Order: sequence, then structure tokens, then C-alpha cells
Amino acid sequence: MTELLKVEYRQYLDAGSEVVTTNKSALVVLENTDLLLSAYRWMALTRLYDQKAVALQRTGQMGTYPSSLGQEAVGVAVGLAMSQEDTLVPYYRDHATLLIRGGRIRDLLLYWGGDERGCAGGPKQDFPICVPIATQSSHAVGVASAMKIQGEANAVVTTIGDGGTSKGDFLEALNVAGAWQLPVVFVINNNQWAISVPRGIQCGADTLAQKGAGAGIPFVQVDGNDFCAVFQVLQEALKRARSGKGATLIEAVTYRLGDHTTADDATRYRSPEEVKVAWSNEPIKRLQTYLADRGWWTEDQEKAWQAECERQVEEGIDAYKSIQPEPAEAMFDYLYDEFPDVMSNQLDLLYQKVERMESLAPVSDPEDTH
Amino acid sequence: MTELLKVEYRQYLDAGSEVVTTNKSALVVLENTDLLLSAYRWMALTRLYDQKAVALQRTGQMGTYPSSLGQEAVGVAVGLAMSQEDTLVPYYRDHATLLIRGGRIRDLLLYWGGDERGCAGGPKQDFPICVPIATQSSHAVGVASAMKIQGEANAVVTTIGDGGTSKGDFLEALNVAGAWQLPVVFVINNNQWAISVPRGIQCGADTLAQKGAGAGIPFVQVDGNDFCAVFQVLQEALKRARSGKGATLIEAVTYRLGDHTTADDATRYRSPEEVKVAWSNEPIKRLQTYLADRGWWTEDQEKAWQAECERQVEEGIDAYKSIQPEPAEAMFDYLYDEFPDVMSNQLDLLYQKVERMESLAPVSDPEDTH
Amino acid sequence: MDDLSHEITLVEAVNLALSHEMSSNESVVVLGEDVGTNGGVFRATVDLRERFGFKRVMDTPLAETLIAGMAVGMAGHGLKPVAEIQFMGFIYAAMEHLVSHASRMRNRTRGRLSCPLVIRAPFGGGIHAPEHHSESTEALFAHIPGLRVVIPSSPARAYGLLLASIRSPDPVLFLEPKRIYRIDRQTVVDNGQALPLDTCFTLRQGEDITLVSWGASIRESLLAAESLAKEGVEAEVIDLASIKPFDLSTILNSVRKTGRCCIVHEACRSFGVGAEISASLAEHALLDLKAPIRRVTGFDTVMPYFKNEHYYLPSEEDIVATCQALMKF
Amino acid sequence: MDDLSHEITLVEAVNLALSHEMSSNESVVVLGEDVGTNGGVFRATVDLRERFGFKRVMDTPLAETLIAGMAVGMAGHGLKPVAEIQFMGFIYAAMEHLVSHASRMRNRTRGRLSCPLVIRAPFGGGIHAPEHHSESTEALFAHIPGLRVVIPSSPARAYGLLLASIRSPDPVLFLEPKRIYRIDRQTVVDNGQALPLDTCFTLRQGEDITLVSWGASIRESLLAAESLAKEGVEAEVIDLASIKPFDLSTILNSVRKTGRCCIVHEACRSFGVGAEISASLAEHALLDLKAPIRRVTGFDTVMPYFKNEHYYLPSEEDIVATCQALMKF
Ligand SMILES: Cc1ncc(C[n+]2csc(CCOP(=O)(O)OP(=O)(O)O)c2C)c(N)n1
Ligand SMILES: Cc1ncc(C[n+]2csc(CCOP(=O)(O)OP(=O)(O)O)c2C)c(N)n1
Ligand SMILES: [Mg+2]
Ligand SMILES: [Mg+2]
Repeated sequence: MTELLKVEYRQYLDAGSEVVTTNKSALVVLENTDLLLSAYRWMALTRLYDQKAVALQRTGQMGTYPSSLGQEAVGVAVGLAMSQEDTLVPYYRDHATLLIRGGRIRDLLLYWGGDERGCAGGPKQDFPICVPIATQSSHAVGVASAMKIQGEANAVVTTIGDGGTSKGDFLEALNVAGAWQLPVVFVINNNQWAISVPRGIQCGADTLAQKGAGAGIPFVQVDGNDFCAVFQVLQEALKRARSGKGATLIEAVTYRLGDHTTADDATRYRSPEEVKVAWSNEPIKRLQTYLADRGWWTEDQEKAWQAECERQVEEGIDAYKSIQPEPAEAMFDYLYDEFPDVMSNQLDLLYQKVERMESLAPVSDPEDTH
Repeated sequence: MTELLKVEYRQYLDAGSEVVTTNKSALVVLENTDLLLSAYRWMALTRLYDQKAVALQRTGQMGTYPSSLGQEAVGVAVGLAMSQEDTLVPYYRDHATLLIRGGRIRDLLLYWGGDERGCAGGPKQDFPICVPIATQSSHAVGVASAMKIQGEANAVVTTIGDGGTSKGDFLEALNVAGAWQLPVVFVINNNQWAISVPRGIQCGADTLAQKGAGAGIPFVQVDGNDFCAVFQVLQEALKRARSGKGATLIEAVTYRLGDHTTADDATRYRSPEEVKVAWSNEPIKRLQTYLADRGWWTEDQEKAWQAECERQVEEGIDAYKSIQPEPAEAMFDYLYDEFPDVMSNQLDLLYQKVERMESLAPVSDPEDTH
Repeated sequence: MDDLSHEITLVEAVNLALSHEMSSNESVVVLGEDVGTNGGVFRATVDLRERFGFKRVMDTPLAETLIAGMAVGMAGHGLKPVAEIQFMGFIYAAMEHLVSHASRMRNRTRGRLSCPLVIRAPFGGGIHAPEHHSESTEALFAHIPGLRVVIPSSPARAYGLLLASIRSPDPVLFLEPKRIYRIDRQTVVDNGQALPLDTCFTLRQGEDITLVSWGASIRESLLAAESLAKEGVEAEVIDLASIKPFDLSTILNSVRKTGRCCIVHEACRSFGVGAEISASLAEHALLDLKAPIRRVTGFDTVMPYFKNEHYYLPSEEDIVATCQALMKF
Repeated sequence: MDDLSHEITLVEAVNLALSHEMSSNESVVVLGEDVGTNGGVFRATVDLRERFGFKRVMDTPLAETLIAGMAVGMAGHGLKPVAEIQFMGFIYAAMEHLVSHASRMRNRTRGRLSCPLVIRAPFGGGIHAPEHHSESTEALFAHIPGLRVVIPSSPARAYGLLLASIRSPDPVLFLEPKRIYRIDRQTVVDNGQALPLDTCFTLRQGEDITLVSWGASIRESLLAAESLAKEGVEAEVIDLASIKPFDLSTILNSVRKTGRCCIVHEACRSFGVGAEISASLAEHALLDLKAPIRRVTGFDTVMPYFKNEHYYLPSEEDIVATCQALMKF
């Protein structure tokens, strides 16, 4: 019957940090020292933040946490390619992007520490962290459509995991993005695993990128550990979106080097060999070597930057630890725009409960879970 | 970025009933007189049945009804290509297929006349008429998966409208069919309209067939008014399915010559010219001319067959009109396998209600709707 | 000068409210299946496309999850989407977005974003429609914190409550009783006046028994009240209207006065909206009750197809019989 | 010889029941996200893949609509699917298939096909999990005619009720209170004996007040009963267990005896399952009541994230306080 052309695969730097493209326009990125240094710094910060967040969880100071270890190039490319006026509609593993867009480390920790204030910050138009898989895709096309209706010249970027591409929301959203030529960029963080389910069981197609075909939108697969390539396909897609040419689907092929979350134990379902191989592909070292090879990044700079990361993350952790919990009534403060009088009975009950609690011991320890 | 190859389009007979294929294997169908005569007869019967069903609704003797006018080749091809042991998971516009699979006209009318007994008949494994759009696709992959688990060598055919291809269920089902290599054939009745929404607004891709690409399953577009072509792609797909090679997506391009249902008025949203053009493409005349040109079908045969159709449909209508309504308690008879004792109160209330009703006038007239 | 008052049906009142809000507020947009050129399968959105253009009246692809999800996205980005789900029987695919997002967006972002959308859907049986076209599952949504559920029972209330729903900063599910879409006409003045969402409406005063209902069943409740009056029983008829959150105090005051309460709804009895009203009364008015609280409802069964739906739907006679029993208790 | 009795946790009892039924009935298959190699994120399906193979233990693509829809297809084609929804907070996308198909297939085909599936989902809060991992929305499903909703509250009942659910010819939603997945151990004999789905379980006898609860809240209810006993108040504690359809008569008999009833559940109060129990009692036991029926429940709000979830969850003290008030009424 019908066959696909080979899906475009974009890679500028290979795992050994060698330039493997002959594409001239790649030079715009490959020679943009400022951009690459900035990208490197954000990736390093993200990795340290992730590591410390996991440690906080392990020591009972935070809840279940999904590290982005190994996927930093994708998150940083999204963050750096977007403008402050664009709208981000993220999923739950976009720590790098949130940080770049002004999210405070304290707030990220608050969210995963079980405090609603964690999503109060960031650019006011950005959507909050989204846990129900793929639902963010539908929101993103809604935002994109609002932009079009309101004559806004910005774009939406929305992210999703490889597992999420199986869920109806994502596919329905792709379809309307194609039908309505919406200014939206879909980025798949294909980290090869959806908890324990490998990419091959998730979908029978050779690439996830080609899901764009059925929706009539352009698609491309990119080496997700190559910041340069991811950044440039994103720039191209954003340009298309902003100039009224519609949506793009980008599959960034990377690897989840850590457990799914702190509640997961990946050794149950994948081999140490696979993970070892994946480490040799990881994005930070790749960019670091590229930069170092060219003399754009020295060991001293590295040391100084690691110290700075340490400082920033610790500062965030301190802020997280020292914040007072919200009062009990906070559960009603944002439920409706105004607390409905007809619910006043509930407030009475809450105050009575709080009174009872104040004469009692603290609650027992958490069990860690997803 | 990436481009699709042109999607395969299959057509053997054009609108003028000329053979337009050089494909040798097409002859297997084009010269199979028995098959073509059978197909022609079923198409003619379906058309008459549809017409009378609409008339019943117009005269207040039945509920809202979706005619399959103009799409008979698709329904008949599905019906004739399937074996009795295969499982059909239909949608609501598959009258031809249901009839071929042994569905009684009386039962079809019962269903649309508001009586649950309408789906009690037919092959015992076939799924009933499905109204919530696209949900049948998920059921179909469930059935196909059951076949695979149970080592059954049959296949599932499931149908859907062009509008239905936008809904998550369909896309999720395609995906698992590809990932699990399920023995299922998806047939899109692309009749160009989803109530008032034209195909072009539904999806930005050139073909609906290419939705198979993202799921990694083979796909083909076929002239849905050309029984011969539809039949043969179905046969090929069924063979693939039965021999463990997995799923196929078939887009049959046809046209909804009638209103969406008897509750709809298509003149509100589409031009008479468009419909007129579509009439020149309709499937029954096309096959009839082909058969007549070769001397395989004469005017006498036509007359006799029309009379036979008239007889069969009228017989079905009589049976429909003369059947006694079910008693009130029927609403509880199939709710649970056994009526739960704990619900006995409800039966008491029902009997009291029935008693009250028996001393009262009949209910008022229906308002026609979807 | 335009004559602003019309004798219109309930569905026309819906259309009037939509037109009014779209005229006065640019951010109001309408989306759904067949809402554009076709004007909606019940004509609720007729002429809006012509008046407000393609950008503000959108025929979506056929996907309820998408419709709800896009509405969330639009509402979170400055628009006021009024999305139509063609029939309530097809709303379930939209549920995840209503439960997990629309009703939580303000809470989740501590007020940074909110989700002021309206989902409209015709609901209820009695129009001899096919399977899945007769649902009354308002109880499912009434249980969701952060949502509002609103049901009108007359053209005037449809107009006023829909205006209020569109103007509400909270997400609202607006359910339209399609059985009475065209059954009565009423003068509705297109004055842009919204009705409150925090009160029920007492449609008839009475001292003997309180009838609480909403939507299409208000019709049978009022007829039953008339019948009962002929026997000397004066029923107070209350239209719940705002189902979530609901105004208990009006009902409570009425029941404290009458000592008797009969709740009428078309949905299945068990775990229906009537249960909450009854439970709230049992909690707060126990000592005032002269008789048990009774519910006249649909059965706990799938709505029978239309040949037998009259066996399912609560009738005037059912209500009268129950009220008589309560009076004798 | 195999020792058939074990001291096991609730989640282990779920696993034991699954193993038992898969061994004794070839048509039982398990599907869901991460149920295979990983054995489920809570280990409920651990080892089943090894024992019963890929064909009978299926890791599905990540799509809840699909999981439910496939289960409908499988159940209609001779299998007995036991599908896992990883957390109840993600069940909403599965709703259309449960409401419109699973619960209607037998009715729709007048018995030609049926839909004997089980959907399992961990539910409830109190384990300090992220957003959407603490839902208790059993009321939504209890309202659906044709479904069964079952909730165990101990390892033994988890085993017996899950066996019954798998053997039921009707579609069952089996909700597992994850807060007590591992909190207690109990001897469970793997004897293949199912418990009935048409009865509640009286866990403690008492003359003074009836406590009705289910799932994890049974724990606080029993603790409260112990506390009350110290004050001389004897509470009868009833585990509802089968939420839909439910056994009113056991509760009714208890309340006729005690004259007082307190219903405890973690879900939001309004339009929750407690409302139906209360309403049914108000209808049938009015004259037996010595005090109003009261509910101790979660608030009508989004479950707070875990830092503040203790403000939301009904506690032993809440129950004691309410019972004390009812005793003094
Ligand atoms: C609708 C829904 N179903 C299930 C889950 C539970 N869950 C959380 S993450 C996850 C796997 C997601 O995998 P993928 O999309 O590849 O993203 P990744 O976590 O690998 O970044 C699952 C099943 C969820 N959050 N939402
Ligand atoms: C889930 C769902 N949403 C909406 C409807 C109402 N509806 C019935 S048919 C239809 C259009 C279907 O169009 P298409 O899929 O092209 O099939 P066709 O009727 O043209 O054969 C709609 C919107 C429905 N039945 N189910
Ligand atoms: Mg992944
Ligand atoms: Mg169509």
C-alpha cells in the first residue's frame, strides 16, 4: 500500500561532540557562543537541581519527584527558543524550561512538596505543570486558537512524553492544529520509556514524529541530546507558527537516565547495560566537550559555574524549607472566584476540625508513591 | 521537513463505469459475475430499505433515521468481503452490512423505532449499532486482541465516518492495532460530511487514510463508490489480518447523498450543485451500467429484483409494525445478569406507576431529533 | 427602535443570551460540533456565525475531549468560550478536562490563571430520540468541586441564567432541558439582566408540601401542584436552578414551613441530585418533618429507548400520588 | 504441600485473588499501564506476567479511553478482562466506555452480548502523593445504572470481593483504598471463596449509633468506635463494601435499632455516596431516628496537595465529635 518517505532526522553534534552536519544554517547555532554557553549553564543548573530534589525526596523532605536527568537538552532548547511572550503549556518533566522562563527553584520544590503555591509563579500566561497525561496538548491548541482569534503574533509550545503520544488528547490536538493551522509547536520528549513501557510497545510506527502525517502538519525527528539541533528545529517551528503557517511536531529522541520518579525502581524493567550505553549519549557532556574543544569553556569556568549552581539551588531549597504552610482555609480560597455563601457551612466545619486538630499530635509519615 | 509519498488510491471502475485499472488482479473481481450480481442486488435492496425507512419516519411511524443513500457500495463490500465468523463492530450507518450479515429488516427498524430488541439479532459475536462516535474503534481492537489471545483465525472489521476519525478513540485504537499487530480492518466511510461539517474542516491532511502512518499500519484510499475496488482492498486487508500480519486502514471516499438523518436539513449547509455532482458518481448506477453493458443484468432481471426488494422490505415493515411493545419491566431484565434483590423497591415503584398509567391517556407525539 | 421583548421559546432564549453576550463582550466565543453554518442541531446557535464571524463561532472537529480541552486553553488565555456538547450523552469524553482542569485551574495556580468557560449541553429525555440522546447525569457534575452546574426551566430563566453563567468567573456546566426547548413561549426582555447563580426560584407558594425540582420536570411539578390544589393541598414549587453549589436555605425554609418535601427529577434515583437535597434536609430539618422526604425520579436503569421511555419518566400523576401519600403519612 | 494461608496486606490480597482467578479461569486477562514487567506501580499485578505470559498480562499503550474500550471489546468477545487504571484520578477518560457501553451492552443487545469486565483502580488520599493521585470519586460511578461498584476495606475482603467481582457477569468497578494497601496484615486463606456483592459487612456490633463507611475510612471509623466505647457509647460499624447496588436493609435494620447514624467518607460531601444512604434512611426510617443523620466527609473542595491534606481527610476525632453531638441531640 502506501509507504512513508524516510522521516527527516536532525543532528548537528554526534555523541562524540563531532559536527556531523553539512547544513550551512546549522552554523548559526553551532557558532553562537553566547547561546551555547547559556544552554550549557542551564543544563548544568538543571542537573544539579534535579539531583538535589531527588535527595530531598529520599530524605523525606519532599514528595514523589520526576527527575529530568539526561533530557536537559530538550528542556533547555525549548526554554531558550521561546520568547517571554510565547506561552508554554508544559507537562511534569519540564524543570529546565520552567527555570529558564523565570520559575523559581523554591516554587518547583513547593509543587513537588505538596503545596499549591508551586504553580503560582512564572510568566502569567504559562500553563501550570500538568500531571494527567496528554491533557496539556488540548489546552495548548486552545491557547493557540485564542492567540489566533485575538490576533496575537506569539506561539505556543507544548511538551509531552513518548507514552503520552498514545493518548487521544494528543492526537485530537494534532488534528485540530493541522485543520486550523494553529500557531503551536508540539515537542515530544521521547525518553524511550513511559514508566516501565518501552517506546516499542507504545507505538508500531518507526518514528513518533510521523504522527504529524495524519494531521497534515510538518514533522521532524531530532537528536534530543544535541542541544544545537533541538534548538534549531524549535526556532524554525516557532517561526512557522508566528508567521501564520501553522503547527509543527518535533520528536526529540533522548533517554530517561533516571527512574521514572522517586517512587519508581527502573532496575525492575530495564537492563543496566541499556542505561550505560545511554550515558555515553548524554547531552551535557556532549555540549561541554564541544565548547571545551573550541576553548569556549574552561575548567575554571566550570568550577565557578558549579559553585554558582550550588548556591542557587541551596538558596531555593532554603526558601522552600522555610516557607510557612498555607492555612487550612486556603483550600477554599481559589475554588470559586468568590467563596459561595451557600457553602458557609463547610467553613464552619473546617474551623471546628482545625480546632480539634490543634489539640492533637502531628500526622504520620508519608508513603512514597507516584 | 518530511513529506509523504502520494497515498495509494484504488479505483477499478470510474463514474462512467469504464474499467480504469491495468492491475491484473482486479480482474478477479471485475469478472466475478456472481459476486457483482450479488453486490448489485444488496445495494438495490439497501437503497429501497433506506427509502422506506425514511418514509416511515416522515409519517411518524419511526424515530430519527440515518439513511445510507449513496454509500451502499462501502456497506455491501464490507458485508460481502467478511466471512460469517469474522466480527463486525459497526457504527450507525451500516445498514447494508447488517442486512448481509443476516440482520432482519424488522430488527433494524425496531432499533430506529426505539425498541431495544433491534440489536438482539444478527451473528452472535457482532457488536451492536454504536451511536457514540468512534467508541466502536476501541471495542474493535479489544475484540481483535481477544481473537489473538484465544488463537482465533478470524478478523474484525470496524467502520467509522469521516468525522469520527477526529475522535481520540479512533486514533488510540489505530495505535494499539499497529503496536500489537491486531487482526482488524478499519474502514472509513468518508461521505464528506459529519452532519454539517465538511471533510476539509475536519482534518488538514490530504487523505484520512494517512492517519495509519502514525500508527505504523498500512493504509489506502479507495473510491468508495466503486464496489469492485472497495471489495478488493477489503479482501486484501482481511487476508493480512487473518494471516497474522496485522491491521489495515481503508479510507473509502464516497458521498452522503441524503440528509445526515431525518432530523437534519442539509440544504442549510451545502449547495444543491454539490449534491447534483455527487449523484453522477453514485455507486449503484455505476455497477448496474457495468453489468448491463456486459449483458450480465437485463431490464427484466431489474424489474423482478425491484419487486423482490419491495416484497422483502414490506414484509420487514409489517413485522416491525405488528410486534408488541415490551412490557415496562423489560428495562430491568437485562440491566444486571440477575435482578439484584436490593433493588426490589424499584420494581414495586414501577408496578405502581404502570397501574397509574393504565388509567390514563397515551403519551403525546414525539419531536423529531438526532 | 428595536423591540426588545419577544415571546420566545427556551432554545430561542439561549440563542438570545448568546447573541447578547457576544455583542457586548468581544472575548465570548462559541465552539462545538455543527454550531456554525448549521446553527446547532437544535438551532441554539443559529445566526451567530453570520453575525460574529468564523473566528468567534467555530465548528470543531468531532471530538468532545478536544472541545472541552480547547475551551480550557481558551479560557486560560483570555477568552470566554461557550462550548456546546451536542447531547449530554456525549459529554463523558469531556469529563477529564472538566474534573481535572476546568474546575481546578484557579486553585492549581493560586489564582494566576482561571478557567471561566461555559459548557452547554441539551439534556434529558422525552423527545423520542435515539439511544444516548436522553441522558440526565447532572449528578456526576454536581459532585465536582469548583464546577458550577446550572439548569434553567423556562425561557426567561434560560436567558438570565445563561447570561450569568457566561459572566461567571467560574467554569459552568449549563444543561438545557431539551424536552421543553420549544414547549412554551414566554416574553423575554433582552435587557442583559442576569439572574443570580446562588439562589433557587420559588415558582409557586404553598403551605402544605414543598416540591423541589429543576429542568423539564418543573413542568410536571407545576401541573401536579395545580392538581393537588384542586384537592386542597397547596404545594410550594421550588426550581433548584443552580444545582452546584446549591441554595439549601430557601428549601430549608420552605420545608420548615410545610413539614413535607417531595423531590422530583428525571435522572436515576440512586446517587442522584435528589439524594443530596434529601440528605441535607435530613441533617438540618429533621424535627420539622411531618413525613419522610420522598423522591419521584427515573429508575436506576438505562433510560429505555423511546417506545418505552414513558415508563421511565416521572409524570404529573407520579408526583401527585407521592404527595398524596405524604399528606396522609 | 502449599501453605494456603498467609498474613498479607490488602495489595497482596489483590494480587492473590488475581493469581487465583487467572489460574482457575483461562479467560481472565489483565491489562493496563505497567501491569506487566513492572508488576504495577503498587505491585498489585506482580509476578502475573511471569506466571501467565505476555498474552494474558498486557502492558497497554498509555490511553485510558483505550484501556476501558478494549476491555469492553474483550469482554464482549469471551474474555474476562481485569483492567487497571493506574490511579482513580486518571479514570475520567475511561468514563464514556463505562457509562455508555460496559453498563449497557447486555441491555442494548437484549442479552446477546454482555460486558463482564472489571476495572481496578487505587483510590483515595492520605499517602502524600502528587496532584490527581488522591481522588475518591466513587459517587460518579455509583450513579451509573448497570455498573457495580465495589470497595474492600481489609485484606480478606479485598480477596473475597475481588474474586466475586471477577466472577460477576456484570461490569464491576473495583476501587482499592491505597492508603491501607500496606497498613495492616491479615490472614487470608487462598481458598477461592468469594464474598457476596449484595451485602454490607457489620464489623462491630453496637446499640447506640450506626457508623456507615467504606474503604480506608473504615479504619478511622473503627478507631472512633473504640474511643466512643470508652465513653460508654457503643457504635455499630458497617462496611458498605458494595456501593452499587447497595444493601440498604442491613443499614436500615441497624439504624432502626440505634436510632442514630453517622456516615463517613473521604470523598467530597455534596452529592457523595453518603447522600444516598442518608436520603434512603430519611425515606424509610424517619420515625426511628433519634437524631439527624450526619455525614463526616471530605470538604466540597479539590483535595489539597499533601502538605495540607490532613485538613481535608476525615479523622477519628472528627467522627468521635460528630457521634458525641448526635448522642447529645
Ligand atoms: C492520564 C494519565 N494516566 C496515567 C498516568 C500515570 N503516569 C504518570 S507518568 C506515566 C508515564 C508517562 O510516560 P511518558 O509520556 O513517556 O513521559 P515520561 O514520564 O517518560 O517523561 C504514567 C503512566 C498519568 N499521570 N496520567
Ligand atoms: C461522541 C459523539 N459526539 C457527537 C455525536 C452526534 N453526532 C452523531 S452523527 C455525527 C456526525 C458524524 O459524522 P461522520 O463521522 O462523518 O459519520 P456520518 O454520520 O457522516 O456517517 C455527530 C456529531 C455522537 N453521536 N457521538
Ligand atoms: Mg517517556
Ligand atoms: Mg461523514
